[in-house]
Amino acid sequence: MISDVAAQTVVNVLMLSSIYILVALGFALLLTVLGILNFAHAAIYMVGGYICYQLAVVVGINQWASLLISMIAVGLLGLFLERVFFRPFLKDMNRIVVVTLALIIILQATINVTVGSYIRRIPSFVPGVLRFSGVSVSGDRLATFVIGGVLLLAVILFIRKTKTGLQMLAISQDSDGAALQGIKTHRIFAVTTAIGCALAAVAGSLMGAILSLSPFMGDIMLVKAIEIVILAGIGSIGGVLIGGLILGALDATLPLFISGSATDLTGLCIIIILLLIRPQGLFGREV
Amino acid sequence: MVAGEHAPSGGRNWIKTVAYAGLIILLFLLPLFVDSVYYLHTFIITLIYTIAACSLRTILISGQLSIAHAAFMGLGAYVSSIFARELNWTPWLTIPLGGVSAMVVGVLAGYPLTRVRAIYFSMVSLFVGLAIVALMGVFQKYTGGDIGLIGIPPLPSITIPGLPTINFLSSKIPYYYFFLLLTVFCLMILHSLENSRIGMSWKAIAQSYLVASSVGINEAGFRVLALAVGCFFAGIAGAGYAHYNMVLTRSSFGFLSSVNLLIYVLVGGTGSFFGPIIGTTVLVIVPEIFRWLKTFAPFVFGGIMLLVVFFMPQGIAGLFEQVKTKFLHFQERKKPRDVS
Amino acid sequence: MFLETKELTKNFGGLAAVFQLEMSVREGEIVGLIGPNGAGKTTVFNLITGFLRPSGGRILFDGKDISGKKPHLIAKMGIGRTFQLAYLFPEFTVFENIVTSFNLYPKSSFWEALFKTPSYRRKELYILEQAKEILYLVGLEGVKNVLGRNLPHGYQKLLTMARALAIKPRILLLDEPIAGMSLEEINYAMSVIEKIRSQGVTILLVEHNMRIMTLCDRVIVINFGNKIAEGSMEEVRQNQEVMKAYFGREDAA
Amino acid sequence: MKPRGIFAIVVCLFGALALLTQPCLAGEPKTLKVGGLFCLTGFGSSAETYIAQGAKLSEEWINEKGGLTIKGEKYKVELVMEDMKGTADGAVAAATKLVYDHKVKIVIGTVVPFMVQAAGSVLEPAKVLRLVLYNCGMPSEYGPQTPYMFLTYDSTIEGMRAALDYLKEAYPKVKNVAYIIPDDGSVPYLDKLFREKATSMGYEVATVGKWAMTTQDFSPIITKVLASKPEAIAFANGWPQATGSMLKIIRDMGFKGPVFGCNYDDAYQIMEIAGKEASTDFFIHQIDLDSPDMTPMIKEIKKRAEAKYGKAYGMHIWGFNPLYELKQVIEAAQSTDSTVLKDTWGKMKTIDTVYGPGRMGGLKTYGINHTVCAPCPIVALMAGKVKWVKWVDVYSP
Amino acid sequence: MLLRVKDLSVYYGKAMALENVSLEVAQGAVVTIIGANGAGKSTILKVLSGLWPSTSGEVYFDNKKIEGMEPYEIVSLGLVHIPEGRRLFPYLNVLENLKLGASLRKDKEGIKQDLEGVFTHFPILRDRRKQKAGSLSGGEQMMLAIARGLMSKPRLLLMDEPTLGLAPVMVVELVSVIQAINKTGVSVLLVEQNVFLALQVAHRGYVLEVGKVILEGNIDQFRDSDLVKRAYLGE
Repeated sequence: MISDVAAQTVVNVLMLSSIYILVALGFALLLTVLGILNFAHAAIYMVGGYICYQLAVVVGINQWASLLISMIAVGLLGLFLERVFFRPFLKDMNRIVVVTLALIIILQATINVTVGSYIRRIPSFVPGVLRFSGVSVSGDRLATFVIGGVLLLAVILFIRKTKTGLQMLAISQDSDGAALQGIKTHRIFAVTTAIGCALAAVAGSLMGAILSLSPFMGDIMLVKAIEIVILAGIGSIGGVLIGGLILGALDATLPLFISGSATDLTGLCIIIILLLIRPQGLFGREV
Repeated sequence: MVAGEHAPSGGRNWIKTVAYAGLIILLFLLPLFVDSVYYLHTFIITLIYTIAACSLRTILISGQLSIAHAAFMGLGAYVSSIFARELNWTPWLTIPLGGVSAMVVGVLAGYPLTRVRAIYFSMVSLFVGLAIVALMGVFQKYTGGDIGLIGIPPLPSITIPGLPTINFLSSKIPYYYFFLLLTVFCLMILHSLENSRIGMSWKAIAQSYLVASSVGINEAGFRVLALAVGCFFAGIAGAGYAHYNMVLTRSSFGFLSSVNLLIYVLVGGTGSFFGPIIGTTVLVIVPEIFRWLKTFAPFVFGGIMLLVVFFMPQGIAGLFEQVKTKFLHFQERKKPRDVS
Repeated sequence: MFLETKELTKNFGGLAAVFQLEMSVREGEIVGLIGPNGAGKTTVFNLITGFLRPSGGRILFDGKDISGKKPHLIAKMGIGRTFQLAYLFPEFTVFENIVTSFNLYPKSSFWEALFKTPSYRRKELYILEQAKEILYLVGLEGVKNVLGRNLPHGYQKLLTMARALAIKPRILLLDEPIAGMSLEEINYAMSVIEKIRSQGVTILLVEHNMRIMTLCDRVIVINFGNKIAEGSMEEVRQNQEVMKAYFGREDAA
Repeated sequence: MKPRGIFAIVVCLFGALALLTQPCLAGEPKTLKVGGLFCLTGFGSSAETYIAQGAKLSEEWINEKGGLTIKGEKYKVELVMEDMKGTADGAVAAATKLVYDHKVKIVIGTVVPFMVQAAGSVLEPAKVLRLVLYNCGMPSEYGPQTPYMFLTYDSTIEGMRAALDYLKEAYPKVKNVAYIIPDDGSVPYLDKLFREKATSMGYEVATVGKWAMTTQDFSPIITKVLASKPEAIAFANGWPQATGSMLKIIRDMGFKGPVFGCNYDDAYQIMEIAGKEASTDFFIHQIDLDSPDMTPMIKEIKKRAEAKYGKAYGMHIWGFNPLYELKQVIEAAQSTDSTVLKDTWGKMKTIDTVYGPGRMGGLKTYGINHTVCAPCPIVALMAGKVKWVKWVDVYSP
Repeated sequence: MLLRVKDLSVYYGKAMALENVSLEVAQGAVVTIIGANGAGKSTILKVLSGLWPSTSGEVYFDNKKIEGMEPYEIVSLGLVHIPEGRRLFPYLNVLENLKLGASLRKDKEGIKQDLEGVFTHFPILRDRRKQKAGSLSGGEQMMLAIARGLMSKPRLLLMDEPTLGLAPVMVVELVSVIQAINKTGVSVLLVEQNVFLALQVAHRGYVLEVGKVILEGNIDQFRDSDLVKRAYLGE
C-alpha cells in the first residue's frame, strides 16, 4: 500500500522531471550560448504544439511525421527570430527582455486569432498504459521520458562531439575569444536558436499529447523552465538534468504531504534557500 | 546638492518648473473635460501603476532589476484590505500600513538578496515574488484565494467643515483626485530621493559597485534601502488599488504582472525619472483605446513594445532625449580642455 | 607601523596569489609596490581594501586589525584606493563622480536627504566646496561637466585619484596611477601625487612605469605573492633577484 | 532619424485607424444595449470565446424574431462585448467601459469566479442587472449582497447534487467517494456542501484532493487520492484542461470506478483531452448536441451555430441561455430598467430556459432567490463515446 | 607589405582611443608596438582582427582591404589574433581548444599534421591534452594560446601582451618560441609592455602613447632612443 504509493511516486518524479527537462532544454541552450533569457521560449513551445496538431489532426498526416515537420518549421521560425529579434539586441539585456516578452504576446495572440482558443489535444503518440505491480505509466509519458532522455543526451553529445557543438561551447565561454578563432559566431547563434526552438517544438507537441493545447499553455511552463535553468546554473546544459529532477521531485512528492497552495510555497522556499546558498546554481560557473 | 542644481542652466530650470506646474494643473482640471467615468477609471489605473512603476525604477537605478514588484504591490493591497476588513481599521491608516508591511518584507528579503547581483538578483527576486503570491494562496481564509477577496471597504468619506462632504462612492472624481494627490506626493518623494545624495549612491552602485564601496558607500545597505523605498511605494500603490477596486485576486500580482510593470519601466525608458510615467501612460491608455480590436488588441501592446525596442534604444523617454540632442546639434556639456 | 600585513596569504583555488606577505608602510611615506605582471600586487590591494578576504594572516591599520572587513568600512577608516583600469562612474560627470564619493564626511541621514533640510543643504554646499577644491587640486576643473565615459584615459586616471580623495583618506592606495598616460600627463600626475602627499596623505602605489619610482621613498618588490626585496629605488635596482624577476633576464638595463 | 520617421508614420497610421474605426456610438433610438463580459484573450478564453459566440447567436435570434416588445414599442437588442483579458484588472476595466461608456444597464457574462467578483465590484454599485453563467458556491460571489446578480443556470452546487443523485442510481454499489478540487479559496464552502449532500445520501468521503492552481501535472495528487481507495471520484470544480488531464491520469493509473464532474464543462473537449481510452465511466453536467432528447431550442441553437461558426459546442448553448431568459423577463416586466427587471425577475416563480422549464430558487442555498434551476442534463463518456444519459431535475431551495 | 594600416582612428562615443595611427608589417618580420596600459595597443589589434569597428582609416592585409570584415573572414585570410589574457576556453580541454583554433579549416589531414607539429613544438601540451585549459599554469596557458593561434595557419600572428602573468623563466622561453614561429615564415605583430622582450625579438618597433604613434623605427634605433629609455626602461 505505502510501497505502491512510493513506487508510483518514483515513477511520477521521473516522468514529471522528463517533461520539465524537455521544456527547459531549449531554454537552457539559448541562455548558455546566446546568453539571453528567451522568455518567448514557452510561446514558441506552444506554437510547436499547435503546428503539430494542425498537421496531425486537421491535415491528417502521420503523427510522428507532423512532429518532425513541426520541429523543422519551428526551427526555421527560430532562424527568423534570431536574425530579426535577437541578434540586434544580444548585448542589451533590457531590450532582450522587452523583445522576448513582446514575442510572447504576439505569438499567443496569433494563435488565438488563427486557430482559436478551444482546448485541443494531440492524440497519443504512444497509446496505451504500461502497468507493473501497482505502478502505471502511460505510453506518452514513457515516450516523453525516452525522447527527453534521448534529446538531452543528443544535445550533450552534439555539443561535446561535433565541431559545431564545440564551437557553441567555445562561444558560451568566451564569445570574443571564439570569434578570434575564426568561428562564425552569428552562424552558431542561428544554429543554436534553431535547435533550441526545435526542442521547444518537440516539447510542445509531446505536451500537447500529455496535457493539452491552449494559446496560454506556456505561461506556467515558462516559470518552470526558468526555475530549472536557474537551479541548474547558467551555462550548464548537463545541469538541466539535475535541475529538472529536483523540481520534478519537489512537484511530484510535495502534494503527497502538503496539499493545495502550500505546495507551491514550500517548493519555492526550498529553491530560494538553495539559491541563496549557491547563487550561481548547482552547476553554474561564477556569480 | 541636487543634480541639476550645479547645472549652469538656471533659465531653463524656470521653464521646467512652469512646465511641471502646468502639467499638474492640467491633470487637476482633467475631470472638467472628461465626463466619461470609464476614462477616469483608466486614468486612475494609470496613476496607480505609475506609482508602482516609478518605485520599481527606484529599485532599478540601484542596479537591481526586480521581477517581484507586483507581488509587493499585492502584499500592500492584501495587508491593507485585511486590516480594514477584519479589524475595521480605517483605510487612511491601513494604506500606509500596507506600504510599511511591503517594505518590511522587502527588507527581510532584501538582505539575503544582496548576496546576488545582476541577472542572479533578477532570478532570485522572481522566486521571492512567486513565493509571496503563493503565500497569499495559503492564507485563503483572509485573502480569499484565487477566487478573490471582496468586501474591501472603499475610502471613507471626508468631511471638512464648511465644505460639502467628499464621498468616494458617489463618483470616480474624488478617487481621481485622491490618486492624483497620492501620485504627486509619492513621485515627489521618489524624485527627491533620486536627486539626493542617496539617489546618487544608488546610481553609483549600479554603475560600479566596486568603486562605490571603495569610496565608502555601503553597497548592501543602499541596495536594501532602495528595495525598502521601492517596496514601500509599491505597497502604497497596491493598498490604494485595493480600496479603489474593492476586490482583489492574487493572480493580479503574479509573475506576468511583475513583468508587465517591468515592461512599463523599460518601454518608458530607465534613463529618466519620467520614463516609467510615460511608459505606464502609453501602455495602459493605448491598449484601452484599441479595446475594440478584441482578440487583435494584444497586437497593439506587443507592437508598441517592438516599436520601442527597435527604434528607441533608450525607451520612449530616451526618444525625447534623442530629439533634443538633434535639435541642439550635439551641443556637448563642455569640451575637455588641456590640463596643463 | 601605520599599515602592515602579517603573513598575509590569499589562495585562489589552491594557487597562492599572495603567500605569507610581510610588508609595512610608515605614516607620510610614498611606498612603491612593484613586481612583474601577475605577481600579486593588485591582490594585495584588494586584500587591504576588503575586496577580497584573506585566506590567512592579518592586516593592521593604525594598530587595528582590518582583515576581512567590508570595503565600505575600510574606506571609512581612511583607506582610499584607485583601480588599475580606470574604474569610475561612467554615466556621471566628472564633478558628479567626485560629489558622489563624499559619503563619509559629512554624513547625511535618510530623512535629511529626503526633505532636503537646511542642515542637508549646508552639508551639500560644504561638499560642493570641497569637491571644487579637489577638482582644483587634480586639475580637472576644465572638464568638470564631461561624462566619465567620454573622458580621455589620462583624465580618467586623475579622476579616480580625485574620487579617492573625497573620502579624506589617511592612506591612498594607487593602482598603476600613470599607466597609459602621455609624458606630459605623467609629469602632471606625479606632481598631483606629490601634492596629495604634501597634504599629509600616506601613499602606497603599484606601477610598472619606472619613472614614478623617483617619487617613492621606498620600494617593495614582490613576486609570486612574496616579498623579494625592499629598499630605495637604487638599492632595488642593484638587486639581481629583482632584475631577474622583473625584467626576465639577469643582464637587463 | 530614419527610425523616428518610421515610428512617426506608424503612429499616425494607427492614430488615424483608431479615429476612423472607433465604433459609432449613435445607434438607433429603439435599441436596447446589453453588455457582454467575456474573456476573449488570456485565461478563460478557451471556453468564453464560444460562450460569447453563443450570446451573439441569441442576440441575432431575438432580433430575427422581431426583437423585444415593450409597451407596444419594438426594441432591437444590441450586444456590446468587452474583453476582460483574463485578469481582474481587465474585468474591472471592461465592466467600467460597459457601464459608463456604453451606458448599458444589463450585462450578461462573466464565468470565471474571480472575474465575476471583480466585475461585480463595478456592476453591483451601478445597479446593473447581471446575468451570470457560473458560480462555484462561495458566499462572497453570490448572495444577499449581490441583489442585481442572477445565476442563469445550474452551477457547481446544482451540478454536484444532480451528479450524486445519478451516481446513486447508476452505480448503487459505490460506498465512498473522493473528490478533487482546485485550492482556489472555494474549498471550505464546497467541502461543506459536498459532505452534507454526500453523507445525507449515505456516502463516505474518502479523501479530498486539493491541488494548487499552478499544477502542471496531476499525477501526484491522483496518486494520493487513489491511495485512499475510493470507489468513485468527483471533480467538484474545474475546467476542461484540468478535468480531462486528471481523468486520463486516473484511468492510466488503473482506477476503474465511476468518475464525474460537477460543473458545466464541454464533454467533447474533456474527451479530446483525456483521450478515447480513458473516457469511460465518466459523467458530467452537460448536454449532448446530437441526442434527439434535446429541447427544441437547443436543436435550433445547434443549427444556428453550425450555420454561423461551422460547428456547435455545448458552450454555445450556455452562452445563448442568458439572453433567452432576459427576453422573457423584459417582456414580463415591460421595462428596461434594471431595478424593475430585478424586482420582476425576483418575483417570478418559473422561467423558460433553453434547457427546459426553469424554477427560481436559491434562497436557502445562497441566501437569495435569484438562481434559475433548470433540468440538469447528464452526459456520460462510455468507452470513448459521448453518450446521452438523461435530464435530472435539480432544485436549489 | 603584408599589413598596412593607414591613418587609423578609433573613438568610443566621444572618447578617443586611437588617432591617425599608421603602421606596417613586412612579410616575415617581427614588429612590436610598445606602450603602457591604456595607450591603445590592444585597440589596434582588436580593430585589425575585426572585433571592434574603426572610426576612420584603412587597413590592408596582403593588399586586401579588411576593415568591416567579420572576424572569421579575417582569420581565413591568415591574420590571427592571440588576445590579451589569452582568452582560452577554460572549461574545454587542451585538445578541444586546439581544434577550435582550426575552426575554419576543412583539411582533416592538415589539421592532424599541424596538431602533431604543435605538440612537437610544445611537448607539454601533448601531456596535458585531456586537461581543462583553465587548470593549466600561466606558462602552459600561454603556450596553448600560441599553439591555438598556430592551428589556424596564420600568416601574421598578432600577439597581445603574451608575457602577462608569466614567470621570468617563461618569458625567456617565449623569446625563443616567437623566434621559432617567425622562422617558419609567420610574421608577428607583438604588443608588449615588457620592453625587454620586445627589444629582443622584434626587428622593427612603434611606440604608442595615448592613442598616437610617437616613435617608430628599427629596433636598434629604439635601444638608443632616450624616449624609450626614460619612459620604459626607467633610466
